[in-house]
Amino acid sequence: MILLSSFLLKPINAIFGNKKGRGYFIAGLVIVSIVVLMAIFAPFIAPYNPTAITMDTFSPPCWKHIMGTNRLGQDVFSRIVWGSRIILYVVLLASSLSMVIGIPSGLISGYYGGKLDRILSMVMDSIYAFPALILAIVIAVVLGPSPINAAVAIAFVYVPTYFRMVRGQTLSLKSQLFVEAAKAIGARNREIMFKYILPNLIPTILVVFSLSVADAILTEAGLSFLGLSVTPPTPDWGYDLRVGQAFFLDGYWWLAFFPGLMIMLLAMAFALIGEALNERMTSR
Amino acid sequence: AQNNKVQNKTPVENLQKSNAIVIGVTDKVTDLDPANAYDAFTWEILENTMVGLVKYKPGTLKIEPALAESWEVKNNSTVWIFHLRKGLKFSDGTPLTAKNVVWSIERVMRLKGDPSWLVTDFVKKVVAENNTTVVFYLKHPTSYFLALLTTPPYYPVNPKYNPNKIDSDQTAGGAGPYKIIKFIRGQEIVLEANPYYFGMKPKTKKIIIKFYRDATTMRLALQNGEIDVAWRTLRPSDVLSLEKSNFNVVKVPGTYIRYLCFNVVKKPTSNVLVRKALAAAINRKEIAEMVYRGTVEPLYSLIPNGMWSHLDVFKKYGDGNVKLAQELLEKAGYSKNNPLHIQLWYTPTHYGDTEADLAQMIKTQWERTGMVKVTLKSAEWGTYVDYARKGQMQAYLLGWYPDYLDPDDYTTPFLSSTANSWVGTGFANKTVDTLLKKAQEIPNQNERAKIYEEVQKILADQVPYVPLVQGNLFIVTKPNVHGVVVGPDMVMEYSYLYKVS
Amino acid sequence: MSRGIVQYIILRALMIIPTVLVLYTIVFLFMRVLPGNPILAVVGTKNIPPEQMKHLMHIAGLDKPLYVQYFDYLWQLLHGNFGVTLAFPMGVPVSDYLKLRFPATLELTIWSFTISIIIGLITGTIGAIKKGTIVDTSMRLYSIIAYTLFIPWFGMILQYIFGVWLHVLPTSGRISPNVNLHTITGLYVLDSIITENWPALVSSVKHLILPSLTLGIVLSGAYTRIVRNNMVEVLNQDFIRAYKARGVKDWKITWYALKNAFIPIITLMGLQFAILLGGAILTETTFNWPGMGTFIIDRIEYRDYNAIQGTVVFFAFFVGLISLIVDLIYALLDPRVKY
Amino acid sequence: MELVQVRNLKTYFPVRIGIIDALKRKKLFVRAVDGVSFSIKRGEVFGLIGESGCGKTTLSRSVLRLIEPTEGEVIFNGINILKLNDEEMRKIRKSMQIIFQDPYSSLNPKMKIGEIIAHPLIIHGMDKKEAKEQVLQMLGKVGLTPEKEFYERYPHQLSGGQRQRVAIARAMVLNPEFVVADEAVSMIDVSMRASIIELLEEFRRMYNLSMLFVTHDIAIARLITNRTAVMYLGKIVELSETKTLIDNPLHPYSRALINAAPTISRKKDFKVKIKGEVPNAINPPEGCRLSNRCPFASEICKKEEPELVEVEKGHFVACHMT
Amino acid sequence: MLEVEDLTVYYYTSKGVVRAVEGVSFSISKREWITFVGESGSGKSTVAQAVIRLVPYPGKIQGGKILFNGKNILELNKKEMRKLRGREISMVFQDPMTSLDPLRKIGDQVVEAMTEHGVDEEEAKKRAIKLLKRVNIPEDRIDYYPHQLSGGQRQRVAIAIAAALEPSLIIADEPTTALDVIVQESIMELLQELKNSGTSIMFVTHDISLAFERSDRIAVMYAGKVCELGRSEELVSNPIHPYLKALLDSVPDVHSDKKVKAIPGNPPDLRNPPSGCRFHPRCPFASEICKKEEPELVELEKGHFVACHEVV
Ligand SMILES: Nc1ncnc2c1ncn2[C@@H]1O[C@H](COP(=O)(O)OP(=O)(O)OP(=O)(O)O)[C@@H](O)[C@H]1O
Ligand SMILES: Nc1ncnc2c1ncn2[C@@H]1O[C@H](COP(=O)(O)OP(=O)(O)OP(=O)(O)O)[C@@H](O)[C@H]1O
Ligand SMILES: [Mg+2]
Ligand SMILES: [Mg+2]
Repeated sequence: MILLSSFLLKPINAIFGNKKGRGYFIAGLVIVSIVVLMAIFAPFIAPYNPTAITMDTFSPPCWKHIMGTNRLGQDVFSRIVWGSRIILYVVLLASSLSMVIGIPSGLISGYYGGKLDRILSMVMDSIYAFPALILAIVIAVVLGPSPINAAVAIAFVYVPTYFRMVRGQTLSLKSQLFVEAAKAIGARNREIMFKYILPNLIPTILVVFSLSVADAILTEAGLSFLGLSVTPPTPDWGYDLRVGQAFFLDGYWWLAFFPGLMIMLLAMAFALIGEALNERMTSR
Repeated sequence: AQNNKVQNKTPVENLQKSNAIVIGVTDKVTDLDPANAYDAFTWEILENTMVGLVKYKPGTLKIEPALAESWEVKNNSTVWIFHLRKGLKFSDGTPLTAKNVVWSIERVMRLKGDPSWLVTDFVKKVVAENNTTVVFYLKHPTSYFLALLTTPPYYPVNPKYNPNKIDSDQTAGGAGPYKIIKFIRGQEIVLEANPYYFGMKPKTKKIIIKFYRDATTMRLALQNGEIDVAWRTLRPSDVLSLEKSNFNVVKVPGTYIRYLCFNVVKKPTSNVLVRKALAAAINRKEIAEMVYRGTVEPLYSLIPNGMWSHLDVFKKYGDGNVKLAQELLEKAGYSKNNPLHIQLWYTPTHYGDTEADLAQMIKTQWERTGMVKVTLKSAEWGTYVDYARKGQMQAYLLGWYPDYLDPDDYTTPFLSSTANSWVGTGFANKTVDTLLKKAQEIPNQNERAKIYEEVQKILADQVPYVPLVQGNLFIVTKPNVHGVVVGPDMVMEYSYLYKVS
Repeated sequence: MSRGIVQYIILRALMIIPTVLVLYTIVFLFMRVLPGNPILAVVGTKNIPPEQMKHLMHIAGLDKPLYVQYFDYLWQLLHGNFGVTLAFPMGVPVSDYLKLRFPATLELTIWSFTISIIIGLITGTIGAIKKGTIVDTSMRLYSIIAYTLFIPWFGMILQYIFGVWLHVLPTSGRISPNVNLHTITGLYVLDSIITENWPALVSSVKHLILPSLTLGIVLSGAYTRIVRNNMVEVLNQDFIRAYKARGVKDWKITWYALKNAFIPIITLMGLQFAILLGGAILTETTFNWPGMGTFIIDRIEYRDYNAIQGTVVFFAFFVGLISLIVDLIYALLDPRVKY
Repeated sequence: MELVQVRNLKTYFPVRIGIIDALKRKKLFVRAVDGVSFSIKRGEVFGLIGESGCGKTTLSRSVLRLIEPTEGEVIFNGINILKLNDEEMRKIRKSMQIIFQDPYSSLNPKMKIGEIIAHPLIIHGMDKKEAKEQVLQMLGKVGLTPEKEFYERYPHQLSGGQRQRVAIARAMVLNPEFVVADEAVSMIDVSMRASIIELLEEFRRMYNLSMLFVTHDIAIARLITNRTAVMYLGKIVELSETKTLIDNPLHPYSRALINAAPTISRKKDFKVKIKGEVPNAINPPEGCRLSNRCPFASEICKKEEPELVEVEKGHFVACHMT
Repeated sequence: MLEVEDLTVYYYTSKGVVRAVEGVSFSISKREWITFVGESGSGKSTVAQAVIRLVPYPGKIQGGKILFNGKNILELNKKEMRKLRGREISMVFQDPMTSLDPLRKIGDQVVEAMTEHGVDEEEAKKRAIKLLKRVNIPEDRIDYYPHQLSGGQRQRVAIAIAAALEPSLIIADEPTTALDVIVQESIMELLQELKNSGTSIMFVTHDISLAFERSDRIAVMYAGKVCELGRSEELVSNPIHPYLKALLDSVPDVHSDKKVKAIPGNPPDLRNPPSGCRFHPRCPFASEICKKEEPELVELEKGHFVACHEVV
C-alpha cells in the first residue's frame, strides 16, 4: 500500500500540486483501488467460498466471519469481496459502451451540425430527459437478468450523457479560434475533430466519466436490487442487500448493511474523483 | 406491547377499529369478475363475497349445501339437479333465483375468460326448470362435479355485471357473507357484512384488506399496528420471528405444492436415469429447513399429503441420496471428469423471494454428487411460461394451486398427454392416459383411489416431475384476534374472525 | 407579448410529441424482441386449451403483425387513450391505473422535491458564503454523500430508526387504513385539507415523512452542489462587488446572488425531476408506496405491454410537461430570455 | 499589381430567433458585411478601422473564406477563391494566412508549440523531420529563443506576447503571400505591442507580404499601414492613404473616430460629436447608415445611400455632404 | 481629502504570496482627477479596490493607512464601512456587461443605491430619473433590464449609480477599456462633468494618452509601486523615470509619425519581485545600487515625485 501510494502520488501531485481537491481525489482513489484490488484478488482475499451453503446461518460479525453469515450460511465478507467483481464489471462495461457510442456521435453531431445533428439530438435528449432507472429497468427486464444485459441497459441510458456533453463542448470548441486557425492552415475536418477538438474534450470526459460511473453504480445497484443484474448464487451487492433487507428487522442487520455501505462507498469514491477533477478543471 | 401505543391514539380511531379487522396481504385482487378471476387470493375475495350452489364446510373437505338445499344426480353422473333455498337475495337486496344462476354460468361460458374451462370442459348445458331448480347436463360423466361447483365460475353474480364483457372492477358481488363497499386497486378493499346473507352472520362487520408489495413491508405494518392480521404471504423467517415476539401464529396445512419439472424429450433429461439420479440427489428436508425455515413439509408425490389416494412414491429414492445418484449417473455414462451439465431455471418473483434460494439449494444438492454442473437461469414470469410451453428449459421449478380439490386436479394436468402441454415436459404415456380417463368417470372413490395410486407409481418410475414440498399456510395475528378459519382450499373465511378488546 | 407567450407555450408543448414518440418506440421495440407475452403470464401454469389461448391473444390484439400493433397503439394514444391492461386483470383501461397511481407518485415527488430544494438551497448557500472553510468542505461532503446514498439502504435505515426502534412513524403505505378519506385530487394531504379531515391529514403527513425524506435527502446532494457552485460563481461577479461598493446590506446582496444563482438551477430542476421519478421507483418499493413506480414494476413481471407502454408514454409526457413548466419559469425569471 | 481584389462582398448571418419566428419562417439577417470592395497590392499593408461590431472581423474572415460569404468575389492571384472546391481551397490556403486577436484561444492548448507551428507544414506535405528543422528556424525568427526549449512547451506556459509570436510563426511558416492580421496586437500588453508590430513589419519587408491589418486603434494603423479603409455598419465609408486619412478625414464618421482617439501630442480643441452608438446591423437605417447619428445629415442622407466616390486621387469617401 | 500612506496589499494564492501593492502613498484633494497608469498587473486595480476596502479574496490589506477626511478607513467596522461606500466613496467597474445585476431593472438598481442610505423611496425615484437624464439615458429606459442597453449606456448607468449620492470620491477602474473610442469619449466627458461639479475622480487606465487628456495628476505604477507621480502635462513633457520614458516611447500616437520602441524584457512576477528597484532588470540605466536598494519616492520638483536612484 505504501509502495502503491508513493507510486500514485507522483502523478497526483503533477495534476493537483497542493491545490484543493487533492484530498478528495486521493480519498476517492484509495477507495476505488481497494475495491479494484478486492475484485482482482478476490480468490485470495475472500476467506470462504461465497456461494457455499453451510449450516452456520445468521452468524453475527465475529472473528470467524468478520461481516457475519447470511440465511444460507454464506460468508457475507466473502460475498462482498466477490461481489465487487460484478458491480465493477457491469458498471465499467456499461460506461465504456456508452462512451464508445456517445463520444463519436456527439463529436460528429456537434461538428457537422445539420439534419443528422437535429435528429440525434432529439433522440438523445428524449432519452436523457426520461428517468434513467425506469428505462433501464424496462430494458433489463426484457433482456433478462445477466451482467451483460444489465450493462447494455445501463449503457443505453448513459449514452445521451456523453453525447450531450461532447456535442456541447464540440460546439463551443468549434467556435474557438484555434479551430479556425486549423481551418486556415488547411486542416481536414477529420484532423480538426481528432487532433484539435477531441484532446480538449478529454478532461471533461474524465469528469463526466467519474460522475456518471458514480451514478451508474447506483443504477446498477438499483437493477440488481430488483433482481435484474445477476442470477444467484453469484455474489452481488444490490441483490444481497435486497435479500438481506428482509432480515433487517429480525436484527440481522449485517446482511443488508454491508452491501449497502459498499455501494455507497464505491459510488462516493467515483463522485469524489469526479468532483476533484472538476474542481481542478474549473480553477485555472 | 409496542402496538398499544399506536392503538390508543384517539377514541374515534379506537371505536372504528373494534368494528373492523385489517388484513394485510401481498397478493393482489386481479379481477372481481368470476368469469375471469383465476388466482388464489382473488378467489378468496370472491368466496367471501359470493357463494355457489354448494360449498366446503368451513375448515374441512366436506361439501355442504349453500344456495342449493339439496340435489340429485342422474344418468351416470351426467345430469345434476339442484333445488335452491327460498327467498334468496343478492347483497344489494335483489332477489336471487335459478335464472340468475343459469345466467351467470352461461355468461362465464360465453365470455371465455381464463377459468371458463372449469365450466366449458364439463357442462354441456345448464337450465332453470323453475325459479328454484337448476339442472346441469354434462358432456361426460364427472365424478367430482360438486368440487367444481365450489369454484367461483359457478357462482351467481349480481345482474349488474356486464353480460357481454368481463367486468373486472364490478363490486356488486353476489350473495356471499360480505359485500364490497370500497375497492382501490393495489391499495385496499373494504368489505362489510351482507345483511341479506342466508347463513351465519359475520362476527366482524367490517373487513379491510390492505395490499402490500412485499412481505417485509407487510410485516413492518403488523409490528407497527397498522394491520391486525398478516395473511398471504409472509416469509418463513418473518413468521418465525413474529412468533417469538408475542404474535399469534396459526398454521394451516395447504394444498399448494412445489415441484421440479424435467424436459423428457430433450437431452440430457430425456434419459430417465439422469432424471432418477437428480431426483435422488434432492434433499427435501434440507430444503424445508434451510430455504423455508421449516414452514413447509417435504412432499413425495404430486397428490398432496392428507388427500385420499396419496402415496409417498418418491421415498424410494431417499432424501439427498448422493450414492444412489452417483450410481445412476455412472450408469448413464457420466463421471467426475465427464460431469452432467444442466441448466436449472427458476422465476424470481412469481413464487416469492425464496425462489432464488430454492434454486441455489437444489444446485448445491445436485453438485454434491460431484458429477453434475448446474447453471442457474431465470426469467420473468411472462417469459418463463413461454419457455415452459415451448419446452425450452431442461429442468425448471413450478408450483401448483389446485383448481378443485380432487386427486384428478393433481394428476391429469401433469400426466395426461392431452392436458399437459402447458407444462412443457413432453411427458406422454398411454397407460397413464387411459387410467386417468377411467378415474374421471367412475363414481366410486375407493376404485378411483386405486387408479391414482397406480398412476403415482408410474410417476415415480418415469420421473417427469420431482415433487419437492407442500406448503403450509401461516396467519399471524395480533394477540387479540381470534377465529382464523382457513379451508383446505386455502381460503380464509372472514366471517369467523373477531377481535376482543 | 401575451400572445407571444401563448404561442410559445403551444409550440413548446408540441415539442413534447417527438420525445414521447422516441420513448414509445424504444420501449415497444425492446419489449417485442424477446419471448414471452402478457397472455402467457396470465395463463401461467393453468391448463388452458389452445383455442382459448388463441382467443385470448386475439382479444388482446397480439395476433396482429408487429407494425400493426405499433400503429394501433399510436392511434389510440392520439385519442388520449392509453389502451387496456393485458394481464391481471385484462381489459382495464390503463388510464384508470394511472389516475389511481399517479397522484401517489406526484405527492411523493412534490414533497421530496420541496425537501431537496430547501436542503439544497440552505446547505449550498452556506457553503458558498463560507467558501474555503471547514463549513464549506462539510457541505460539499454532505452533497457527495447524499448524492451517493443508495435509496433502499438509506430508506431501510430510516425505517428501522423511526419505525421499529423509536416507533414514531409508519413505515409503509400512504394513509392508515382506519382513516376514511374522500379523495378528490388523489393527493391525500391536499384532499384531507379540502375536506377538513384532520385525522386523515395527520395520518397522511405521517406516512409521507419517511419516504419523502429519503428521496429528498438523496436528491438534495445535487442541489447543494450546484447551488454552491453557482453561488460561488455569482458572488465572484462584478455586480456583487458593485453592490458592495454601493453599500448595500449583506443579506440583500446574498438574496440577489441567490436569485442569480437560481437561474441555472431551474434548468437542473427539470432534469432533476426525471431523476426524482427514477428514484421514486426505489423509494416506492422500499416504502410500499402505491405509486407509478411500483405499478410499472408489477406490470413488467407480466410483460403487460400496454400498461408499460402507457406508463412510459405518460412519464414522457409528464417529464415533457415539467420541462415546459421549467422553461416558462425560466423565461419569467430571466429577463434575458426571448421566446 | 493587385494581389487581392474584393468585389461587392456581402456576408449575412442568419439571426437566432425564437421558435415562433422560426416556424413562421421569418428570416432575419445580421448584415455584417454589406457590399464591400477594395484591393490590396503586393507588399502593401491595408488597414481596416472601425468601431466594434462594424464587421471588420467578418470581412477579414470572409476574404479568407473562413466564413462563407453570401455574395461577391474574392480574387486572389487572379482566381476567385469563392468558386474553388474544398480540396483546391485547402491547397490555396498555403499562400494566405491569418493571425487572430486573442492569443489565448488561438493556440490549441493540447499541442506543443513545436507541433502547432509544424502542423501547417505537415498538412501541406512536408515530412516530420524537415518540418521540425523549419519550425526551429522559425522560432528563432520570431524571437522565441532558446528554440529547442520553446519547441517543447505548451501554450499555457507562455505569456500573451510570446503566444502571439507563436501565432505569427504558424502563419509565416508556410511562406504566405497574403496575411490577415485581425487586431493582432489589441490584446497584448501596451509595452509589448511595439515589439509585435516590429516583428510583423520585418516579415512584411523580408517576404514582400501583402497584409490586411484590422484594428480599432487608429494610432496603430498609422504606424503600420499604407492605406486604410474606415468601416461603419458593414460598409466602407472612407478609403485613402493612411496619413491623408488621419490628417484630413472627410467623412463625418472618420472625423469623429479620429478625434475621439486619445493623443498626447496635442490637446484636443474641437469635437465632432457623433451621438449615440452603432445601431444593430439587422435593421440598419435607410439611406446613409450614419444618418441617424450624423450632425450634418440632411434629407437626402436619410433616403439615398451614398456611393464610395474618389474625391481626390486615391481618396474615396461615401458621403452626400462632401 | 484622501491620503494613502504606505499601502501594502498581498494576495495569498495557493501558488504563493503575490505582493501586488507595496508601500504606495499618494493623496487626492477635493475636485481633483488623479489617474493611475501602468501595464497590466502593476497593481492599479488593487490600489483602487483597497481604497474602498473591496480587495477580492484572497487579497489582504497588509499595512498602511487610508485616511479619508482624517479618519482611517481601515479601522472602520463593517457597518461604518457600509455607510461610507456609495455615500462618500463609490466605484465604477471595468466591465459594464457584468457590473449591473442582470435580473433587476436599472431604475430599481439606481433607486436602491439611494434608499440603502436612507433616502426615502419617492424621493429616490425622482432623483433616479434626473440622474439618468443627466447621464443621457432617456427617461423611459428606467424599466429596462441591463441586457436591453448597449455597453456605453450600461456604463453610464453605473456612473449614475456611483454619482447618485454625490460622493466626494468616485473610483473608476478602467471604465472604458471595453468600449469603443467614440463611446469612451462620452464616458470621459461624463466623468469630467462630475469632477466639475465637485467630485474627486480616481481613474485607472493602462492608456497613457487617455490619462494625459483629462487628469490633473498622474501616478505611474510599475510592479506594485508608484514610480513617478506628478501633474499630467509635466509628466508627459518631462518624464524622468526610465520606465515612464520607455512607456511613452512605446505607444504610438495618432497625430505623430514617431517610431515606437518596445520595452525590453517582461513584467516581473510579483510573487518573487526583483530585488532593489523593481524595474532594474529592464532598465537601460541600471547600476549596482538599483539591484540592491529600493529607491524612495522623492519630490524632485514641486509636486513631481520620482523613485529612481539614477536621477536623484
Ligand atoms: N457568427 C455570427 N453569427 C451571427 N452574427 C455574427 C456572427 N459573427 C459576427 N456577427 C455579427 O456581425 C456583426 C459584425 O461583427 P464583427 O465581429 O465582424 O465585428 P468587428 O468589427 O470585428 O467587431 P470587434 O471590433 O468587436 O471585433 C456584429 O453585429 C456581430 O454581432
Ligand atoms: N484575485 C486575485 N488573486 C490573486 N492574485 C491577484 C488577484 N487579483 C490580482 N492579482 C495579482 O495582483 C497583481 C496586481 O493586480 P491588479 O489587478 O491590481 O493589476 P492591474 O494593474 O489592475 O492590471 P490590469 O491592467 O490587468 O487590470 C497582479 O500580479 C495580479 O496577478
Ligand atoms: Mg473583431
Ligand atoms: Mg485592473
